Amino acid sequence: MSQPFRRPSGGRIDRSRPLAVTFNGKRLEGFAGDTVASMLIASGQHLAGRSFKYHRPRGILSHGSDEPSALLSVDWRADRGPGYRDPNNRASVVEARDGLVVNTQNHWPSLETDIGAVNDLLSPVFVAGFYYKTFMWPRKFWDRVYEPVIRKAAGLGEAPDVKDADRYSNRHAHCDVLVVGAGPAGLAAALAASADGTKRVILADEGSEPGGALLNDTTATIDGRPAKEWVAGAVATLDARENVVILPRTTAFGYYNHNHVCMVERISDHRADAPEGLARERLWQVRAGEVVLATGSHERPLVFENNDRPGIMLAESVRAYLNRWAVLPGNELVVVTSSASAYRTALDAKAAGMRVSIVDIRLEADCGPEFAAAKDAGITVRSGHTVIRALGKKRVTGLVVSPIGRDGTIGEKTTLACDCVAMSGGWTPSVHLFSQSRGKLRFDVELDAFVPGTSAQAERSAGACRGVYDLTEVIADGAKAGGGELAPEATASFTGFQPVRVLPTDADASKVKAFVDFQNDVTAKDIRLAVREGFESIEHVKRYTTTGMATDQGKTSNMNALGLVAGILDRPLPAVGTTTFRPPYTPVSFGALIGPARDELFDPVRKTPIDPWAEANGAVFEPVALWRRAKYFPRVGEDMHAAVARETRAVRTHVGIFDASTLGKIEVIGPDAAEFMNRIYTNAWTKLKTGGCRYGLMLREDGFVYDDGVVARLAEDRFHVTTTTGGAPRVMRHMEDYLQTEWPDLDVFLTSITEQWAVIALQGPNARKVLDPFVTDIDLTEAAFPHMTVKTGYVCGVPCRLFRVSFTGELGFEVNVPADYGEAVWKTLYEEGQKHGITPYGTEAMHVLRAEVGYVVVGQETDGTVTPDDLGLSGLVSKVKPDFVGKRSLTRPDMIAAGRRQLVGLLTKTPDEVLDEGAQVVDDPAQPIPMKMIGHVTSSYASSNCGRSIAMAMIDAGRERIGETVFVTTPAGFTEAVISNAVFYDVKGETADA
Amino acid sequence: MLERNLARRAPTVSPLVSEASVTVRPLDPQGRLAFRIKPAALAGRGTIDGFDLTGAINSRTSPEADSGMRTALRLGPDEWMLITAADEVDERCEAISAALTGVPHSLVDVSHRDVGFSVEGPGADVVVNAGCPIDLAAKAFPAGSATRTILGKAEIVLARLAADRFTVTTWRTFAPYVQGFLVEATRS
Amino acid sequence: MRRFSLKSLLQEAASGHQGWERQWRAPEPKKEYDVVIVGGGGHGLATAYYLASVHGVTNVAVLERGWIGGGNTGRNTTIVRSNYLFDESAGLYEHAMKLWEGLSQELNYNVMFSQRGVLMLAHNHHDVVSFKRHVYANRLNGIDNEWLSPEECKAYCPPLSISPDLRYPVLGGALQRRGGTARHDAVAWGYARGADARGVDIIQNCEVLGLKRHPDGSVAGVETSRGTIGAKRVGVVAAGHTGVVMGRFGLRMPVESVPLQALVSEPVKPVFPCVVMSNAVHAYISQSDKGELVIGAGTDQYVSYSQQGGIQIINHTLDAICELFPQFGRMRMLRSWGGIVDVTPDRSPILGKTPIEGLFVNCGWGTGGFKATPGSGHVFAHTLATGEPHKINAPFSLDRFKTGRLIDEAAAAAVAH
Amino acid sequence: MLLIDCPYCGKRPEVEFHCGGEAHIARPETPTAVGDADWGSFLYYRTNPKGVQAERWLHGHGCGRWFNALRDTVSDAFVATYEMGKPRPDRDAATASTPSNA
Repeated sequence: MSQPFRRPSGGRIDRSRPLAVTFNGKRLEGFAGDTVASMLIASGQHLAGRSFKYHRPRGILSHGSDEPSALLSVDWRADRGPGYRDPNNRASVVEARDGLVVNTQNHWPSLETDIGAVNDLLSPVFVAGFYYKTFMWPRKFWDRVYEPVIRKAAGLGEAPDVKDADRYSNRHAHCDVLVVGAGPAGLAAALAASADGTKRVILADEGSEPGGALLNDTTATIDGRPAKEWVAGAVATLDARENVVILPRTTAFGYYNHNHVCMVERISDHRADAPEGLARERLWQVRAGEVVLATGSHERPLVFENNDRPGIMLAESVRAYLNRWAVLPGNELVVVTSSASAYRTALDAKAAGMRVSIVDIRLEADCGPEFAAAKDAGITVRSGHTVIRALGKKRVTGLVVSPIGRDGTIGEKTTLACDCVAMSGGWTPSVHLFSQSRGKLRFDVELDAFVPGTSAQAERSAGACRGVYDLTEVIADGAKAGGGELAPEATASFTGFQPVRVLPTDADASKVKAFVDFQNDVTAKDIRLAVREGFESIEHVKRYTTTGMATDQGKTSNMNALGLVAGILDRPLPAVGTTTFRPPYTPVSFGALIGPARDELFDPVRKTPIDPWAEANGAVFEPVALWRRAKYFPRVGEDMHAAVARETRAVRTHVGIFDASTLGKIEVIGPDAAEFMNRIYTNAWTKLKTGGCRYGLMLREDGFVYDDGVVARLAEDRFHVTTTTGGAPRVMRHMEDYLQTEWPDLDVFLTSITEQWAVIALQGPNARKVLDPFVTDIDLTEAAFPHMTVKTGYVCGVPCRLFRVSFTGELGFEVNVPADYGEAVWKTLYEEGQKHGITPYGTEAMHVLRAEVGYVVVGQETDGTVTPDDLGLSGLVSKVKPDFVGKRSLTRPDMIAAGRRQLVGLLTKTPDEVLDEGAQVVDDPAQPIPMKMIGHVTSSYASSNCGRSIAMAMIDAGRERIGETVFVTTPAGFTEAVISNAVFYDVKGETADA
Repeated sequence: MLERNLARRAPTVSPLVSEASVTVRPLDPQGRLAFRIKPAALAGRGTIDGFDLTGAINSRTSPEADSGMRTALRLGPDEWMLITAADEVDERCEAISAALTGVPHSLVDVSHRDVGFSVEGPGADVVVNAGCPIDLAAKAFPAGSATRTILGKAEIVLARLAADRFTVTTWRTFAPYVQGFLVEATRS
Repeated sequence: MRRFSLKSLLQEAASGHQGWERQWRAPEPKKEYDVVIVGGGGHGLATAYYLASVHGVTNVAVLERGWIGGGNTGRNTTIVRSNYLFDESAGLYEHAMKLWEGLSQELNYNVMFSQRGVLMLAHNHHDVVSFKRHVYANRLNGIDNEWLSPEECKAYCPPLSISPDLRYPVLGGALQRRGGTARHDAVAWGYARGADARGVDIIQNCEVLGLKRHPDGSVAGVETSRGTIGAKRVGVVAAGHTGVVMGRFGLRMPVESVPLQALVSEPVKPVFPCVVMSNAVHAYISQSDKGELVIGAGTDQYVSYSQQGGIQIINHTLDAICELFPQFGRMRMLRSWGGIVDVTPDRSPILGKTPIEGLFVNCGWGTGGFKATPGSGHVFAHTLATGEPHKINAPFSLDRFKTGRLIDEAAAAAVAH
Repeated sequence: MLLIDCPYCGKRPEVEFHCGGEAHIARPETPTAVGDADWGSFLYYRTNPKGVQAERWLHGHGCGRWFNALRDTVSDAFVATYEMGKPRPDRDAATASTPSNA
């Protein structure tokens, strides 16, 4: 397509840099500086999409981010393969560049011929909320028949179907003053705030260049110079100041607590030359001392029949396309307005060579100086007129207008032929961010708008976003908000408007489709229906009709909807309520919000020092909290079952080596360390000798088991505490909490040493033999180094804390060495162990081994509702200590009630049947549903050492029921099992407890 | 001691390089001691074993002249991270303990727990701010500052040595993530 | 009440829909009611509806501070399921599920209950065991819930990534096929319309300021911003504001109110067939009839009545969503919002008597109240009508915080619900 | 994201902190002497005010200290932060002022 509607000169486009994009498979030409919308208009193409519900032809309504209609699917980098396409892009903000592939949405088979448009004919049925009233019969038909049809019809574009191929980045920033919006108010504010050089200022604007509405303006002057020169001067000044950061293409979308403002910067989408790998967008998380909101205002459409026809645009947008992009939105323009500002459009269009007339809803007497200006320019103005309807379908072809009589009667109708309509119903300050900041809005009757009232944070609004429209005042207001003063001489603006909700008409209001919300296809009659049905709060109206809920978040529709409801109810507008604005101001990509947090940077993967060896030796890993742990080490041809059977046998017959580095470790130091331990754990610590170890059990204050682990006393005032892998951070916090808030008098310090030490467990009868050659200064004999003791010394020449402990029941050592040496020590021991049948084992074998000897795992046997006694561990609960965390709760009535679930073993009748972990237990599988469940399986394994399956379970009063037969659920039904003690394996030879 | 027979292996931080102006480089091993003492118990001792403990909370004190590199990062009212040469940890521990005989305190060797990176070059602060939400302006976080904070989803200790030079220290298992995060940030 | 049907819709279409009447009246409050319900959300309106329809108690007022359904009813991610672990919870939520299944017809209001299935993903061994425990318990309680392999999860939810390279690979999932979503606003409106038609007064913009009591201490009525209203019994169903209302009545409650955030994407054509919940990575997602991806995030960590949380919560949730569904990275967040949820120590609701005779409370639903709406209303109506709890809600007493007989679904399953 | 004035570190972002719930709930001196109802109240009942509340925060990813704060639960504005062990500032009735983050 060529550019028949491109003006021969002017505009903020670079005619030396032509470009082309692909639109619905056709070539569309334009210049650097164009948007896709301006290119469409240049080519004469106004039809740009189909509407959400009725599939009506839609054009381009606006020139900015408030565009509700012209939504496109854009493939930003079609040349780089898939992964760069996304739907619902507003044509008015997609900056044109070579290589863009854009397509219209929501039609079949084509934009021009859309079968879905049949909905438009059915629209008498498809009114607001019609779906609440039908589709109820037959009952099963909703999700099977009706809903799929509705869903298919709904939605806008097609979601991407492959992984996003772009990168995104994140930036936390701080400043003294954040200015949002780089129109005249924002520029003035930034100039003032940055003047003395002491304040860090960030100036952000969603547009591609600073200037705001002045970019649309070719006639305004400031201090005698064209406004664009003033803009250029201001930008140059700001650019030169080191304390200022100017961010174009950066939308402040969320105003959160304590002046935390989030913005998205578009980095690469507009650049044809963007190198691959350049981030697409950047999320700015700005913490600002003060925020100046200079976010401008939105023009209101007028509501009349067929006001959605392509070619009908907002008046300021027509002006923007004429001046900024040098395109003619048509040849024959009718300006329909109740606002003075639209006269500027008429004048500019006239100057650009369009045939122009004005239809003003206002009476001549209510107009300002704009009226005479139009007359002087030779433009016909029909004041006191209304629009009855627009003609045309895929493009407006005319307007039926009529004078409004004194009593509101509709006079004789005239048809004005046209191919473009510029409409303006006045202005709505953009108070979104102010409202998000929790500032209180105030309704200003003069301005017919909600404006910022009381601020809730360190924030000021300036310019049009608080209803200041005259250019001179806007600049002064901005400067004031920036902490300075400016009194420029600017040309007077045409300001003021008369609020009009729905244009007067003599048509049957119940039949007429006059759109309030363009994207969601909400008409004035929908809103009337909602009110008729008792939906009077604006929130109810919104939800019932969906007005204001579209991707433009009601920027163009909210005030018209509110005003209409207020008018019907005959209430003052604020009494109907205003909608609260929620982030984001404009839609924000998930990619920008997650930033770098994807793939490897999604969540840290914590790997032990021995992990490289495990990986090299074919380990299968599993995630445990943030860690990855070796689960088992399969040999060729082995599945998990076979590998685990081999690993567990090796531990009981020879020796196994296990990476226990993930265990949480805390060093507890201080003269009051033992007293602190007494208060935190259920058992007593005072009598534990230096060099001794003890298993410790920790409760929450509510009496339920919280964590456990072996604790070693390294010195009178020093304990080495271990915790579960997943529990380490919360145990540390729990301890610090009590220490700092309840017992600040105790002289105790906590240090996390989880990652200081690599922990290598050697378990099995040959454990000592493996270790012996590498220990010179520790006597490893049973007599010198009995079970549950600890010694420090050297292993392989490396400083070591050597624990004689066991989580398998076998002879066991846990070798703690500084983490950097972990892998080397492991390898050394592993090599030596070859002589002794050493076998590396993973977490699965570890679980089996501990279950064989009846050791519980907190988090597996326990679930936050289990007491020590439930686990059969009441012996670990001191009866003597006056207090410890959780003690008091253990005597609450329900904690000592009979029949609580208790830990027992379960042995299946068929020895090789392995129960499902999580399976439920019943006494009688033949009972009717709902069945009485008496317990559940917590751990279950095939035990090679026991020659059968074993399981642990929590069973109601289980310890009294040992020997009884119960029934356990299986995927297919039930199986029989006998309740047993939760100890299944009798350790032979030198055992842990020898 | 047979120690030298064994390879000391830091976590698998990859030799990621970036063509950006900011470089992210793993630091050589250092001796690190987590030192805790209630300020009152210091009883006026300003320096212990050459470590200057007089710095304000969230500051870093390092006697420039001292080649022994005895740096103290004050991370909390009663908490310091003492940095010394990797092979001097035992000596330092003994000396400090001796100086504080009878005074409740805690001294724990965490040399192997932590891994450090330097982030250096024009715009280093911007790279750190890609994931660290604190204010790094010269006024708010001047050279000589040090604090525990967050980088993305990892906890770090951040110290500023000069306007464009930081060290980022993290627990060893978070080191690959932190390194990856910083290198990724240099690309923007 | 004018019946809704295709026939009535077509009739009205022919006449420009001029004949529809108000869905509920806007009455002035009477001097006295048999029952006053404080709180016009889904639970309160359902309570009123069942009081009238099941118990014949029609002299009932629902007092709403703002507009009905404006609290958590209209702010949640509309997930409905009943696959709870403990018998008590399963009983309550399954009771609700059965009511959901006929609700549109019962109310003559299409609440768009869509049994699209709720799939809860297991990402680690703990999840697997926990979900299987649920599956088995549900089976024995007559509640559908089944265990799916990763491949079966993928087949049920094709957009899901089950790549073993995921940070937290999908090890399987628990699927409740009868679970799904409903149209939240319609639930409030449908109950309101049904209750109104049976004589219940729904009074909006009426804030309850205090409790009026007889000399013997029992309930006499409530003080409101629209005057004193007498009542024989008062039921407080004020969700996040329960603590505030009960505070005005002189009672402390074991609840804390925290912000809970959610968001929707821009609408797209059908791309997501069911509801997926992933507790390990804190993300819930479904697609609305309108085409928006509806995504539930977590709670903020502090008490707040602000309906606004921090963006880090949203970011964290979207991290997880894009990890599981990498193709959604280019989707855009259209709207985010917060609700105020009242959370009890055991994450189970409180439904029953209070220390004040004649005063009853229904609160503490935390992040999962929407799904219980019909059941909650049904048993609370029983409680208000008879003065005694229904056997289904008897375990959910205030007393449990004294005895320690908690119903700790959260602890037992590590499942947000 | 809140900006929290740690008594030791100054204003820092919320992600460095962990909220520990209502403050000044004293753990009974002798828990065993407390009845079930009172113990249940200690464990589970919180004021949950709509207005200023005293609450505990831990600067876990910072100086590691627990401290107390007064915060308005309606505006989320902090009224004061103070060291653990210090009495609640006498500003119960104070409404949170507009925060100036400058």
